[in-house]
Amino acid sequence: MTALLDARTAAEPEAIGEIARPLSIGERLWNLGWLRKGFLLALLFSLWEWYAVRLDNQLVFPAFSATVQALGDALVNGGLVSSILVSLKVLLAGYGIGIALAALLAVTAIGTRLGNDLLDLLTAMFNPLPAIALLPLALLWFGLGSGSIIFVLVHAVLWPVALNAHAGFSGISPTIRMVGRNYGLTGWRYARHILFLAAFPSLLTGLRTGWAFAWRTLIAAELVFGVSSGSGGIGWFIYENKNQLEIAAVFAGLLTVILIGIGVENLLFRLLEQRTVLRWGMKQ
Amino acid sequence: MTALLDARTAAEPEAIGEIARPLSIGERLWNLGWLRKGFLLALLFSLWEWYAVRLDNQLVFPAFSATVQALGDALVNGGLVSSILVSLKVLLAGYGIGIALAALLAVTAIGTRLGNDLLDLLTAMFNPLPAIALLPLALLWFGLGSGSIIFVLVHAVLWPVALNAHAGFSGISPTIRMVGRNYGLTGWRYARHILFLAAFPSLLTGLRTGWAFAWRTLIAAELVFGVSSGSGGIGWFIYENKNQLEIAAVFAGLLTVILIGIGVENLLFRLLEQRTVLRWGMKQ
Amino acid sequence: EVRELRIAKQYGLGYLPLIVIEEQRLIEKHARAAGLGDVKVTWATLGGGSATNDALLSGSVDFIASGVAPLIVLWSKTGGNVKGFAALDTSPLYLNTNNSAVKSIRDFTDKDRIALPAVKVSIQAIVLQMAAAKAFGPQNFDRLDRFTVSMKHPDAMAALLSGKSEITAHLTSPPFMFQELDDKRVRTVLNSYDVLGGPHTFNVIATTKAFYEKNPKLAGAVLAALEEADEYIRKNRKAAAELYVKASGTKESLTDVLSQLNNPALGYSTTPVNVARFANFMHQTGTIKTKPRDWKDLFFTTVHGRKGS
Amino acid sequence: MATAGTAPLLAVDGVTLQYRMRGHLVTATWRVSFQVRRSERLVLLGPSGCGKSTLLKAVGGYLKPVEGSITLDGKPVAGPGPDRVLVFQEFDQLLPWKTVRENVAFGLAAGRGIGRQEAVERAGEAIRKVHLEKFADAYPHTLSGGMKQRVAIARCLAMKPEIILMDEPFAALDALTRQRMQDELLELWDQARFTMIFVTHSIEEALLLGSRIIVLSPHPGQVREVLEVDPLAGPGRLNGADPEIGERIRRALFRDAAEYVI
Amino acid sequence: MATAGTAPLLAVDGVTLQYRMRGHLVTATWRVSFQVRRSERLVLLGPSGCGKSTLLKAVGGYLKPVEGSITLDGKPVAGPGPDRVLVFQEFDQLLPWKTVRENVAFGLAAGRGIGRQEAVERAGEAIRKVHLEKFADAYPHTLSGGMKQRVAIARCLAMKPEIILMDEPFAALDALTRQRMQDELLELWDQARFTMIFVTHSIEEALLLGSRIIVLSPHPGQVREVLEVDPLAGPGRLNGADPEIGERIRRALFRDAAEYVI
Ligand SMILES: Nc1ncnc2c1ncn2[C@@H]1O[C@H](COP(=O)(O)OP(=O)(O)OP(=O)(O)O)[C@@H](O)[C@H]1O
Ligand SMILES: Nc1ncnc2c1ncn2[C@@H]1O[C@H](COP(=O)(O)OP(=O)(O)OP(=O)(O)O)[C@@H](O)[C@H]1O
Ligand SMILES: O=[N+]([O-])[O-]
Ligand SMILES: [Mg+2]
Ligand SMILES: [Mg+2]
Repeated sequence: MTALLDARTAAEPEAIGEIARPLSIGERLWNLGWLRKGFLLALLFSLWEWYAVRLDNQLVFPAFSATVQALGDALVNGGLVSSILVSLKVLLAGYGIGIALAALLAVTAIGTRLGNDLLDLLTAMFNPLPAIALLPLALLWFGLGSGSIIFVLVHAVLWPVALNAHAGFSGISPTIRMVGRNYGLTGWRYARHILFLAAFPSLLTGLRTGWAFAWRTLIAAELVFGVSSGSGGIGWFIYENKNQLEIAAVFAGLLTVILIGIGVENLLFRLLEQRTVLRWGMKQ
Repeated sequence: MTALLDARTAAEPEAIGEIARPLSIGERLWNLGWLRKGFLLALLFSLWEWYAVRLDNQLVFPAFSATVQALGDALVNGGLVSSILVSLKVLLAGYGIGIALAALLAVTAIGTRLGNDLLDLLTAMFNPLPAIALLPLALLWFGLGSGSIIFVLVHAVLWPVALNAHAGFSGISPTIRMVGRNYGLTGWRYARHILFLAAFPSLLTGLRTGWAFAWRTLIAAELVFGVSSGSGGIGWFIYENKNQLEIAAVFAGLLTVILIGIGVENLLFRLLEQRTVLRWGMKQ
Repeated sequence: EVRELRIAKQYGLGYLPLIVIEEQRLIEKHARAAGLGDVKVTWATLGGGSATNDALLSGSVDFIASGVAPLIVLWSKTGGNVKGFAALDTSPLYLNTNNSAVKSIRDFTDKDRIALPAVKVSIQAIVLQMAAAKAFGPQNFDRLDRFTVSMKHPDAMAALLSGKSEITAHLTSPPFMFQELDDKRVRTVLNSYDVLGGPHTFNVIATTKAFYEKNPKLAGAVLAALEEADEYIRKNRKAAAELYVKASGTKESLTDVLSQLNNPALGYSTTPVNVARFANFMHQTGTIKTKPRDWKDLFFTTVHGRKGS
Repeated sequence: MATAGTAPLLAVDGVTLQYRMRGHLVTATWRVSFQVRRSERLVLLGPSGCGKSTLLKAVGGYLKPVEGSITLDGKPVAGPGPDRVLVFQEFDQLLPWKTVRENVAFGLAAGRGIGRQEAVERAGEAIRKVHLEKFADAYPHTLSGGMKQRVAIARCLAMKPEIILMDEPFAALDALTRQRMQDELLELWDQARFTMIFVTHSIEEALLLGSRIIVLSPHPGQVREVLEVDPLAGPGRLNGADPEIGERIRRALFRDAAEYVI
Repeated sequence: MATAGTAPLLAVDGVTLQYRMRGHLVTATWRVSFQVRRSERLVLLGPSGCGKSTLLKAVGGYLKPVEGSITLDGKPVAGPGPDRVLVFQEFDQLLPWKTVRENVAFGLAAGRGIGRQEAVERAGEAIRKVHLEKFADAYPHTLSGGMKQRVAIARCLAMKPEIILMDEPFAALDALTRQRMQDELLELWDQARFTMIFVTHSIEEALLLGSRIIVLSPHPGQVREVLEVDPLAGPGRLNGADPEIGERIRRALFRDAAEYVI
C-alpha cells in the first residue's frame, strides 16, 4: 500500500518508504502467536505428565501419555467421534437459541425502562440457579432427550450473554448513539447497525463465556438426562468410563473438551476478534 | 446546587432556577425503580402460582404458595438459616479468591505478551470444563469438605471474571492509557489507578457473571462433594430434600437462592453501579 | 392402551433383565401376543436416581428402574400413586474398608469416612442404619451417620483404592464391591444379607397407578417379558453375559461379567424379598411418614401372588 | 426577532435546556429564542460552556426543552432524524467499524435510503472534497483528529439534509485546510441553498460564513446579541471581515472581561 | 540547526515514525530533526494529518522511532514519564471517574509525589486559573468540550513538568477564553521558564506563543521551515503579530496550494 505514501512530500518522495527494522530469528519466531501458544501448551502438558507420574495414582489422575493413548483408542474404537458429533449438535442448538434470546432481551432492555427492569430481575433471579433446578420443568416441557438438554443449555448461555450484551449496549458512547439516531435508525435496524457493532467487544466476551458455560452444562446435563435411543454425547462417554473406572478414558473425554475449546478459541473467536474489534481499533 | 448558576448571566440572574416539569402521580410512582421491579416480581410469582395450580403436580412443580410455606418452615425449624450461612461463607471465600486470581491473571495478560497468550490458553482450556472434571484433583489436594468446594468455586469464578477483566482492559481508550503512563504509573499502581477504573463497566459484568456462576457451582458442588451430613449448605439442603421428595422444600431452597440473588443485585451491584459507572457517565 | 411405552433404566449389571428385554424385543413380542399389535418401546438410560424419579413424575417415562429405598420414599410421598411393579434383582451390598484396624462396624472412629450413594435415603444408608441399630441398640440407629459421605460409586471406589484419601470405607453394590475386593488391602466388614438375615431385593421396576390401571394388558406384557428375561439369564448365563458386554459397551471382560453372574448371592427375580423390612425400618426412623400394611402395599397386584416379603 | 418575509423554517422559542444530575440541575441555556429562515446560515458564537452544543443537540432532537418549544416547519421537533444532520464536536463521531468510505456511504444509505452502489459513488465524491481520497479505505482509529472531523463533514454534506447543524467542525483544522473547507461549504450552499446552524468560536469564521450571527452570554447561555450580516451580499470571500460588525461581536463577547475589550 | 550556546535539552534526530497496520505501513513523519533548548517555546505548525500529534507522542515516549533517535538531556527517551506532561488533542483525556478537582490533584499526587492535602490545594489554584472553580466537583462527562480541554491544561500546568507538550490545547476555546489562556500560559512561563512544544494550527497563536516555529510539510511530515522568532524579545502581547514572519509561515504552509497563497 505504498499508494498511501503521498507524492506531495517535500523532498525526494521516492526515498520515503517502508523502513523495516531487522529482526533477529528469535524475535521473528517469538512473533508467531501459534508458536508461543504451542510452546505454552507443551509446557502445560509436560507439567501434567510430570505431576501424574510423580503422583503415581492412575485411578485418580492418569498421566498425559496414558490419556492421549486412551484418546486415540476412543477415537478409533470407542465411538468418541460420534459422541463428539452428538454433543456438538446439541451444543450448537442450545448456544444459538441462547444467543438469539439474549439479543432479544438485551435489545428490549436498552429500548424500554420496563425491559431494563425485566432483564435486571430475570438475570438476578435465574443466573444463579444451577441447571438441576430446571430439570423438572425441562422434563415436563420437553421430556427426555435433546429437547431438555437444549433447554438447560439455553439457560446456561442466555444470562451471561444477555448480561454482557446489555452492559455493552449501555457503555456505548453517547456520540455514537446520537449518530445512529441521526440516520433515523430505530428498533432492530438501530440495534443491528449501531448497538451490536458498537458493543462488539462486550458481545465477544459474552459469546466466549456463553460458549464455555454451554460446554460445562452440557457435560453435566448429559449425565443427568442420560441417553435415549443409544446416542450419548461426550458427557455420557465420560460417565460410562467413570463407572468402569477407565479414568484415562475419562480424562480423554475431558481432553477432547479442552482441545475443542482451544480450537474454537483460536479458529473462531480469535479470528473473529482480529477481523472485527482489533481491526476497528476498539481493542488493543 | 444553585451555586452552579453563575451570577455573570446577562439579565435577572435570580430568575434562572430550577424548572421542574410537574409530573403526574402515576409518572412519579413509575419513576420508582423498586416499585416497578416489585410489580414485575409479583407478576412472575403470580405466574408461577397460576401455572403450578393448573399443572397440579406438586412433586414436580409445587405452587409458589406451597414453596413459601415450606420456606417459612425450613427457616424456622429446618435449619435453612444455618445452611445459608454455611453456603455464604464458602461462596464468599471462593468468590474472593477467584476474583483476586482473575485480577492477577488479567493484569499479567495486559502487561506481557506471554501473559496474554497464557490467559488466552488457560481460559480456552479450563473454562469449558465442568466442575466434576476437577473432582479428583480437588479431593487429592483438599480432601472432603469446604476446601474442595472452594477450589471448584474458584474455577467457576476465575475464568469468566478474568475474561471480562481482560476484555475491559483491552478496550480502554488509548488516550486514557497514555494519560496513566504519563504520570509514571506502572505495574500494580497503573492497574489500580487506571486499568481497574477505566475497565469498571466490564469488571462489573464479570463480577455479576462470576457471582451467578459461583452459586450455580456451589449448589452442584455441595452435592458432589457430599459434606458429611449435618454441616451442609443450601446445595445440601436441596439435595437432601430432593432425595426425600420434599419438592416444596427443594423449591424453597431455590427460592432462597433467587431471593439472595435479587438482594445482592439490588443492594450491592446496582448500588455499586450507581456510585461508579453511572455517576461517572461510563454507562447510560 | 398406549402405543408407545417408555422405560428408563440405569447403568450397570443390575439392570441386565432390562437389557435382555431391549435386545430381544421381548415387550414387543408379548404385547403382540396380548393382541396389542405393534407397540413401540423407547429406552432411556439415566445417570441417577433423582433424574429417574423426575422422569416418572413428570410423565416423561412410564416405567423406571429404581432402588428399593427410593421406591419406598416415592410410594410414601405420592400416597401410593407410585408403586413397585416387580422386583428386578436380588443382591447383597458390602461395606468394604481399607483400614486394617476396622474389623467390624464398631471399630469406626472419627478418622474414618464411609462413602455411600446418598445419605438417609439410599438402600446403602438404610442398611448401615439397620446394622447400627443391631449393634448399638435401636435408638442409636444413626450413630454411624456422621461418618457417612455422599459419593457416586466410581468416585468413592477410586478414593478407596487410591488409599490416600479420607475415605476408608465404601458401602456399595456390584460390580464395584467385587472390583474393590480385587485389591488385597480391602476387606468386607459388613454384608447386607447378614444384616437382614438373608437375601433381599436390590432394584425394582416401578410405575404410576394411572398408567397401571389404564394399560392392564401392556403391564401384563411387561411382566411376561421380565419373567422371560429372568428365565433366559438363569438358563443362558454365558449368552446373557455376552449380550451384556455387547449391548452396554462395557470394557469389563466377559470372564469378569460371567463370574459375577455366577455368584450365587446374585439373582434375577420379579418376586420382592425383604422389602417390608426396609419399609418398616424407614418408618421407625421417621424417614417415611406412612407405614405400609405389608409388602403388597408397596406393589401393584402384578406380583401379589408371589411369596414375597 | 423574526424578519418579515418568508416564514421561519425553524423556531426556537423561549427554550431552557437543563441537565438533570444526581442531586442538582445544570441549566445549559435559559429562555433562548431565535428563528431560522429557509436557506439561512445562522452562526452561534459564545464562550466555552455557554450551551452552544446543547442547543444544537436540542435542535437535533436529542434533548427536550424543559421550557419553551422548538418547531420545525410549524411542527414540534419530536426526535432526531436525517432531515437534520449533525456534525458533532467530538472526535468519536465516526463509526469505528466502518472505513472512511463506508462511514460516508452508510449515512447516505441508512439516512437517505440511497442504493448501495450510488451511495458509495457519492461517498467517494464527498471524500475527495475533503481531500481524504488516499484514506478512503482507512478505519477511523488510524486518522488524525483533523482527518476524523473532515470525514464527519463529508458525511454530513453528502447526505444533503434540509438543515445542517455543525458544532465547531473546523476547530481541529489547520489554516489552509480550514480555508478550503470554508470555501467548499459556501460553494455547496450556493448550489443547494440548505439551511445551516453553525457553531464556531472564531469571529472571522462567523463573519465569513454566517448570514446571521447570534452571540450568546456565558453559562447559562442567553441570547445577548443578534447581528444581521447583510444576506443580500451573499456568500463570498470577505477579505478581512466587516470591521464594524466584528467590533460589535467582540464587544458582546468580551463584555464581562474589561481587561480584554479590544 | 542547533543554535550555539546552551546545549539542547531535547534532540530529535532524523526521526521517522510509522504505524504498522495489517498489511501495510503508514509513515507519519519522515526523518524529522530539530532540537529544543531549555526554556524554549517551540511551536509545531502543519497541515492536518502531517504527523504533529504523532511527533508529540514520540517525544512523550509513547512511540519508538523506526529510524533516528530522540534524546532528552543526552539520554534516549525510553518511555513516558511525568517529566514530560502531555495535553492531548482528544476530549477523552480526563479520567472519567474523577471530578475536575480530583483529576488535577491526581496528576500532582501520582506524577509528582505531592501529598494529598497539598495536591488538592494546588489543584484548586490551577482550576481557578482556567476559570472552572464552579465546576471543580463536576465529573468530566458533564463538561462541554472546551471545559474538558481547560481541565487538561490545568492538570498539565499544575504538574509543573520540565517539558510541556501541548497538542492544540486551545482549539476548542472561544476567542476570549483562548486569549486568557494564552496570557496565563505566557505568565506562567515567565515564572517557571519551562520548556514547551506546542502544536497549533493558528498562525497568530504560533507567533504569539513560540520562541521558535517549525513548519511541517503535508503527510508524511518533514521539516519544511524553521523560523526563529527573536527570543530576546521575550514573551509579550504581539498585537497583530510580526507581519513578515507571518508571511513566511503562510508561504511555507500554503506552498502546495497555489490558489490560496495570500
Ligand atoms: N451531559 C451533560 N451532563 C450535564 N451537564 C452537561 C452535559 N453536557 C454539557 N453540560 C453542561 O452544560 C453547559 C453547556 O455545555 P455545552 O456543551 O452546551 O457548552 P458549549 O457552549 O458547547 O461549550 P464549548 O464551546 O466548550 O463546547 C455546561 O455548563 C456543561 O457543564
Ligand atoms: N493510531 C494510528 N494508526 C495508524 N495510523 C495513524 C494513527 N494515528 C495517526 N495515524 C496516521 O498518521 C498520520 C499523522 O497523524 P497525526 O495524528 O500525527 O496528524 P496531526 O498532524 O496531528 O493531524 P491533525 O492536525 O489533524 O491532528 C496520519 O496520516 C494518520 O492517518
Ligand atoms: O480554531 N481556531 O483557529 O480558532
Ligand atoms: Mg460545545
Ligand atoms: Mg493531531
